[in-house]
Amino acid sequence: MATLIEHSSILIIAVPLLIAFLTPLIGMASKKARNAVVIVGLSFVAFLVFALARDVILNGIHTYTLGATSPSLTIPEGAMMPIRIILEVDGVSVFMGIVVAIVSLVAVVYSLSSMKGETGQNRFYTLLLLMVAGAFGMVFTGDLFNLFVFLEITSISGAALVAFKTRFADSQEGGFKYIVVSAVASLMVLFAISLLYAQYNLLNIGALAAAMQYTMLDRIALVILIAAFAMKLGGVPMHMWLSDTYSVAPVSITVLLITVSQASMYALMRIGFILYGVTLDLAVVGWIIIAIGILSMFIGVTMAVRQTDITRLIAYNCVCESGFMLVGFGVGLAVLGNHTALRTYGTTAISGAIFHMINHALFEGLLFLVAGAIFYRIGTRDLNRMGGLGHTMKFTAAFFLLGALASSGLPPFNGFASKILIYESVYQFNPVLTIIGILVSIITLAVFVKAFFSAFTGAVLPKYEDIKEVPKTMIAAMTIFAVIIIIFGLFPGLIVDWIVRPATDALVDQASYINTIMGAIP
Amino acid sequence: MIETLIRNFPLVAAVVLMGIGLYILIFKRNLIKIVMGITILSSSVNLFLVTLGYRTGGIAPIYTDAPEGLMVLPVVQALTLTNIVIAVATSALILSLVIRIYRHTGSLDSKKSRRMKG
Amino acid sequence: MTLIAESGYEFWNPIIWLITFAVVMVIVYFFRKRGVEKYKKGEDQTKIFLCGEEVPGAEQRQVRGGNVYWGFFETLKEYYDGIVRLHTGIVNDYVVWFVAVMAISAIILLIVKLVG
Amino acid sequence: MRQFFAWLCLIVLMVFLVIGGFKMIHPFGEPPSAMDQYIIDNSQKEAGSNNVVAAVVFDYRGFDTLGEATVLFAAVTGVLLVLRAGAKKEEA
Amino acid sequence: MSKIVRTVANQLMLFVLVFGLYVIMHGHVTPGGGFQGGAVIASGVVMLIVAFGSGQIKKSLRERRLSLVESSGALLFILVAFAGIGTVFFYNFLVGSRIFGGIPPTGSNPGDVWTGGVIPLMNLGVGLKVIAGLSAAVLALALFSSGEEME
Repeated sequence: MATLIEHSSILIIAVPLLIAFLTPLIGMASKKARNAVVIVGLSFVAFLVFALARDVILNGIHTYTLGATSPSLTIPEGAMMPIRIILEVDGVSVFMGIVVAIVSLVAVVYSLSSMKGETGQNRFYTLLLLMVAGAFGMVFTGDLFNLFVFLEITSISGAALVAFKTRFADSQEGGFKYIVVSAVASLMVLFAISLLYAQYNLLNIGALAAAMQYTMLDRIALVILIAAFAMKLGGVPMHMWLSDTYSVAPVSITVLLITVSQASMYALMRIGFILYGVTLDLAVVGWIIIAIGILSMFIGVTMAVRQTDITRLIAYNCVCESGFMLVGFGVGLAVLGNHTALRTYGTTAISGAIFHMINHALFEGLLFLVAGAIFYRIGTRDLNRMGGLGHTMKFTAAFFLLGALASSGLPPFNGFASKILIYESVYQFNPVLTIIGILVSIITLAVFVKAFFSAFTGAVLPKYEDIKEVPKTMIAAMTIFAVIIIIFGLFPGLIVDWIVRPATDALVDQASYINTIMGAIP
Repeated sequence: MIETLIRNFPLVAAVVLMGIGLYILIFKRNLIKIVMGITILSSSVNLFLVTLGYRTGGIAPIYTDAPEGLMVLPVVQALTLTNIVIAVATSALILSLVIRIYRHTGSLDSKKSRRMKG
Repeated sequence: MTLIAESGYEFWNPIIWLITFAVVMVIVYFFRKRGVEKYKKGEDQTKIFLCGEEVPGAEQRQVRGGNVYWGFFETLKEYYDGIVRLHTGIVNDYVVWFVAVMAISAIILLIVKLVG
Repeated sequence: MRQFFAWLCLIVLMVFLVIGGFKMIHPFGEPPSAMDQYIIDNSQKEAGSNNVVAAVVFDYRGFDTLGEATVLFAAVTGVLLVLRAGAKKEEA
Repeated sequence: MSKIVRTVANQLMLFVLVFGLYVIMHGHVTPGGGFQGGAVIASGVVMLIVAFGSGQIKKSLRERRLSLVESSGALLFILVAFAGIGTVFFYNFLVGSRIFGGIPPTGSNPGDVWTGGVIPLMNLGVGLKVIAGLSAAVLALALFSSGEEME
């Protein structure tokens, strides 16, 4: 077991890759075996993630030097800096790992029946596993160029999966937009990385953070990195690809795309808090991120109100929710240099944002799964052609209501628990932000009242009288999300104490991240 | 100032190439030209990376029958190799999507062929 | 333990909230019980009454999703005209916004460097 | 309008990047080389390879190469997925 | 294409294969490696497609076989990486052993193929993968744009 824990951080990334390479061969033989292998492999990975999370929360940061003579040997003899690629897993990384593990399992379970009858299923599962592996790599790696490579893996497999339903024109268009945007963003990220490499001849995040001088080139690299990752996570005004992409992808892929956007937000925070850390003009960078967040909240929700396509509506709501996280992180970044403010409300804001990340993945995922269930049954996403579905699809309606209430921050669901943290702390930073946030939450409720009203209520339409409930596995997948949402809503204190606090402490503690790498200089 | 320009000209050239790529991505509506713009953008990043690794009078970092002399930096060349392969993969995928879009909409114009807006 | 009270402004405990909710539900149930005996199935009071006109079918009765919040959009017409015009689904514009954000934040950071 | 805005942003960004090119701390031809020099000196001992770039690609940064191979694998799988036959009837 | 082109392409393909395999297997001694050699052979396949037409090539290069080769190449690569997990993932465990275990003398030397540890094996895996992958992608694009589709 100790050996397994020691190697777990690389196994979590490499096992999905191995299964992905095996999937085409197994799929040629039998479909059932392929599905079984995929589910068993992802469950094993999830188990590893939880074991690793326990280990990290108990024993501190976990490092793994690839190709060295020992996993903990970060710096070889005779060198003053890390040479090889190092996986550095701290609280935030395992938190994101937990999110990816849960969501990927649910996505696969949902795909089992929602993808029935489609052609090219072998490649579908292969790319899905590659996407999961890329997301794990993005959150676990401690090397900037490695981060870029995994970003590309998620982008390419995601674009191919968005265009999975090749018989629809708009799904092809969504895949095209996604790959173009991702390619431009990740190329600019690589340019910024090369700017950093040109000055310090380093690629490791911890070593770069130790050597950072915040020169002119560092500012330019910071600007490019912020813009690129904000584009990847869909912050206004770079959010337009998001609604086009999320609304046309198969929903089990959309759920994974959400976690990929969360991984991009994780990368943004890693760069802001750890890589640049206390050297940058915190207030200014914090306010830039807060401005993007406020714009995302307001424009996202106001655009969501007028949508008549249900998945587009939920996609714009995703933009709005990620605005909340950006505001929380921005406040935490703005007060990072000021210790009293950080202790009084900065850490609370960061905790709220981190807690909102997993809640966002959960309830937006649930809403997308419900939208996919509706599309699976009645074959349209247009709210104008829906009505009275609540009479026949009772479970689906209940799940949609649950997700909607959680997303608009009504008690006692998890969305409220994380939003109240953000409200309280941001109020002490700047009351106007909190007022805007509460207003946006109210409009969010209006958005979902509209969607629920026009889709589920009313008399049964004659053309939908023979609609049945969706298959068992889809119900099971939605139930997993629903149960986790209710648990998180009823015991928020436990969740915050167990996984959110360690993540927050890891994010604000730049010194220990650096010392874990650079402390081993002989 | 001017000798700095002369000295750092390769770096500036990479930046100018990146400007050309962004120009194509912004102003050209043809989908194939968009793919070209992305390729040019990645080529500019490759040029920048390789330029960073150059040492004056350096030789290739290969010891087989190597002449005497300082070797240029190998890591940037590895990064460039990675980026080249990634660019190839990306353009292959984008081109396949462009073919599908053309089959569906019969247009290669990013404005005429779009279905979703607002 | 299930208490989140960092700021001291207020506290949030889902258990207490649930108890309150249950009490309110009990009260609501009593109100409903008082009215439920008067309700008889299969009479006119259970049918839809539309000024004596005959009731249209479900298709016509259903309020379309596009018609909800009509007044809201009418009030904010200018805002929505402006904001929707920005959402051109053209991929080139997405790159324009990306470049714009990079340029603007670069200017901001440079000004900060010159001032401070 | 859009043209002007786009030109403005592009020119501003390019100006910043060119200034960055001037402001290079280490001018062209003399890069900082601590990490790379270690690799150049030790690649034959540790990786047993004459080709230092191959040593970097497959030994020192082998994980990046695994990711790169994965990217190519994903792209080829994606091409074959997008261009697959037997997709149901097309709707424009 | 005309008969001359087909004949020349047929003869040329042999040399392309030999050169590509040379580049792949000498990647740790001379410039080159798996990607480069694989790209060389894939370009040879592209030459055949240009000469004979994609429909002709489709008969001999089945997509099933190509994806089989590609997956096996990727599997070889990642399994070689896994084999080092006794010490550390990606550990170069073959240096000093009997297979490809030679250690070249430090400094400039004539070069020896029997060195490099796991690097030649990884080159081979990546080479197989790039050959099959690029050929499959180009063939699929050519077939689809010429109207007929892959099975």
